[in-house]
Amino acid sequence: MVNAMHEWALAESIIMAVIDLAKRENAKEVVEIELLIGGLQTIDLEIFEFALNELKKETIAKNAKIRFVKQKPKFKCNVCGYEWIVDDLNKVLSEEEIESIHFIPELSHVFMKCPKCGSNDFDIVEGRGVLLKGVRIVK
Amino acid sequence: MVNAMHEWALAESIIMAVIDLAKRENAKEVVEIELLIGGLQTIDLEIFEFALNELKKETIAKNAKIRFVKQKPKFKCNVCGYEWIVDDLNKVLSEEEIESIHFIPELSHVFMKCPKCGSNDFDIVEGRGVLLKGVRIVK
Amino acid sequence: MSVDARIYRIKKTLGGIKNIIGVVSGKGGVGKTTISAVMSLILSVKGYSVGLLDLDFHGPSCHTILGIKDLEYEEEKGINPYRITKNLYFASIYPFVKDEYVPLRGKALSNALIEFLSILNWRKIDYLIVDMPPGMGDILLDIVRLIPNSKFIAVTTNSVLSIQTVGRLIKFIIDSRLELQGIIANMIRNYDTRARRLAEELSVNFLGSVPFDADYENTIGNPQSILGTKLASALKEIVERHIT
Amino acid sequence: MSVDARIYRIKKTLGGIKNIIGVVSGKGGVGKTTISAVMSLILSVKGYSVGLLDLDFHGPSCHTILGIKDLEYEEEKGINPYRITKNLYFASIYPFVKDEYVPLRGKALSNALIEFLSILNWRKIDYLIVDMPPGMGDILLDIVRLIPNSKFIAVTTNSVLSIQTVGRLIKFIIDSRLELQGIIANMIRNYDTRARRLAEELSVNFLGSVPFDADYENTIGNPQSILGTKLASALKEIVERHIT
Ligand SMILES: Nc1ncnc2c1ncn2[C@@H]1O[C@H](COP(=O)(O)OP(=O)(O)O)[C@@H](O)[C@H]1O
Ligand SMILES: Nc1ncnc2c1ncn2[C@@H]1O[C@H](COP(=O)(O)OP(=O)(O)O)[C@@H](O)[C@H]1O
Ligand SMILES: [Mg+2]
Ligand SMILES: [Mg+2]
Ligand SMILES: [Mg+2]
Ligand SMILES: [Mg+2]
Ligand code: NI
Ligand code: NI
Ligand SMILES: [Zn+2]
Ligand SMILES: [Zn+2]
Repeated sequence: MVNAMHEWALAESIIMAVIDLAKRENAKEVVEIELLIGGLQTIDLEIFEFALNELKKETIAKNAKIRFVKQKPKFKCNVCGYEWIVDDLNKVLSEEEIESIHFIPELSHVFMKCPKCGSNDFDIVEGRGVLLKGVRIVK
Repeated sequence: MVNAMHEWALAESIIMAVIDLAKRENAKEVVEIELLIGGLQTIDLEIFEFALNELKKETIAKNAKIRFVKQKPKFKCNVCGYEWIVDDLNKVLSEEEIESIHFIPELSHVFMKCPKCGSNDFDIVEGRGVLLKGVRIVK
Repeated sequence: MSVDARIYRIKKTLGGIKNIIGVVSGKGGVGKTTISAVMSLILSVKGYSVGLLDLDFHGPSCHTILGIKDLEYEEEKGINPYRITKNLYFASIYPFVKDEYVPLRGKALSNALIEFLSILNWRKIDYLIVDMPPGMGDILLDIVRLIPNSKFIAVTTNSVLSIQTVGRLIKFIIDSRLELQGIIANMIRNYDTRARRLAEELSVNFLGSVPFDADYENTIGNPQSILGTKLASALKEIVERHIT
Repeated sequence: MSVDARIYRIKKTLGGIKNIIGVVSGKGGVGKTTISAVMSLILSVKGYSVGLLDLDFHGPSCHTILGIKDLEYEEEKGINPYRITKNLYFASIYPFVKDEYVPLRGKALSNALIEFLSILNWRKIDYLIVDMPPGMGDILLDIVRLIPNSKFIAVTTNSVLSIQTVGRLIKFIIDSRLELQGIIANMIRNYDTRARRLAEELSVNFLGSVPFDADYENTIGNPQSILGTKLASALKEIVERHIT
């Protein structure tokens, strides 16, 4: 059910943060919200966008343009130093694993290993998930 | 006793790393070693330099010029966001505490608190201790 | 931009909870998980609405005590804690990881915690009991940072090894100006003197002792039987006297 | 520059040690510290040169078992582990922090570990016993990363809660292609069946059982008395059969 999906929670965090930031800056209006969309979290962007638009209604951000910057998940191994990008999670993970990572991206440490040395001890360098990158306001 | 001080261990790490890096690059000679000297560790720079010079004798780095870049310890609180620099550790720490931090800089979390909110939960942003910043070689 | 948006939703979803109680010790194996789980059962049987949150991501085990095998979360603009009974809710990373190992460094642990807290939907419950991992790392520091109104119960055995580690932790709680409800001495065989002395020395409440109960192990996984143990009776008295 | 120079000296100073054995469990309170400390005593009494390294930075306690109060390190182009007897060496962050609490996030924990390892001067000893903290965080991951030739002994009690957490950890050790010497079942009252079954299921050695020893607590702090306990006798047998 589209209206129940957890993307709503992610959107709610973003809108609450944007409103608070705007208020603290004494903004008249929020004109743009820039969001990083990391591919590891595999969010449903359509639903996420729908939720953002619903939630910003009747707020200081109601007219804000939302810009998404997509980022592929990139990892770096702490053991051997190898860096890699995953283009398609479906090639290395089961549906169930992708679902767990969808809720908590750090669980990629449970289900993924460094392709070179086999270690779970890597860093998620970029492309983790949803991130508030910038807010443009007018005062 | 100058010849026993633990600065020798720090110097040994540096020289071993420099030699290995130089070898892996097939260098003929190391001409410069740049070191960051973070103030939190309060090393005895004279002894440290003496040790470096002794240890690089008869190595590929024997003629290397050593450059020190000093850095004051800077902290950022994870709770309230406050950032601060400590100019003189003696003003906020006992001699014994400085000594513990001298051996393991992270023990500053045991003996220091955020000046604004009182939390031990801060990051050492810079000025932690000795760090190999760069090596200049000729091939 | 260094604002973590997730923290806003965490404050909101936890904002409606009357009492958030972290069960801590610094020391492992003293009974934090046991006391968290059994205390939650006791409170819920008494009619309070209760949440139990397992934050031991490296070794989640509340679900084992409660005998829950196939829990799945329902999505509802976030995820709803699993409803065990009509007034007992439960959240753990267990359904996501099952029996796989969970090797997470501190930074990842912290990020996982914040993500998890930010997508959970807690009702306006009376108690949220938080089962904390051992140590004084990212999970403890983040709970202190993100939920400054949480209260704590420190658990210790009567062994010197436990006493000294719990002592460190309690000093941290006090210095951080957080509310410590008191100390529970667990797995007591004959004496609880060291635990009582620790409470006295640090001027904190001694909430009571829970005996070592050899029969308890066989009730693990069966809440009804757990409630009949000597362990549960002792904990019930503590709950009645100090928590409700 | 992303080279950590300290790692070079760590490899060098640990390079002369014949056996590096990490005592692990994932689970807290199962006896890792007890077994690490008592095993070190046993090995040293047998004449081996032994180092004991306490890596539980959040709650160091090996020194308490060994009854060492005023240890100070000697500087010798680094720091020398504290010499307890002529062939037993000891290192811990305890002398630096005393009874203060040590609230370190993972990143700091990792950095402290690397710094400590890089300034210690270990002799060419026969055994280095490493007392590991609970969990699967920075300390475990760094030991695995920095000392790939270390061997491990997993400790568990016979409780389901311990078994499942130790099970996770052992799978991690196996998947990481590290050498697991086997499992020790500790604090055994009647049965060690679950621990034995775990060893069988995972095809790892069952090294033996150490009984729950009610008299042990009173010997803590007195190595001579510790060596006379039933706990030490059982551990001695295991050491003789599987470690030496
Ligand atoms: N009062 C008690 N009597 C008997 N066994 C107990 C008691 N409290 C805890 N235990 C057992 O002790 C072990 C450690 O308890 P646990 O709750 O896992 O501790 P922690 O969460 O602090 O690591 C478990 O095997 C548990 O079943
Ligand atoms: N075989 C045993 N018999 C009796 N008590 C034990 C035994 N092994 C450990 N203990 C006690 O159990 C508690 C936990 O042991 P500890 O070594 O601190 O575990 P860990 O290092 O795994 O947290 C301590 O109080 C210790 O004295
Ligand atoms: Mg898998
Ligand atoms: Mg002080
Ligand atoms: Mg627990
Ligand atoms: Mg221990
Ligand atoms: Ni979703
Ligand atoms: Ni020094
Ligand atoms: Zn790798
Ligand atoms: Zn602060």
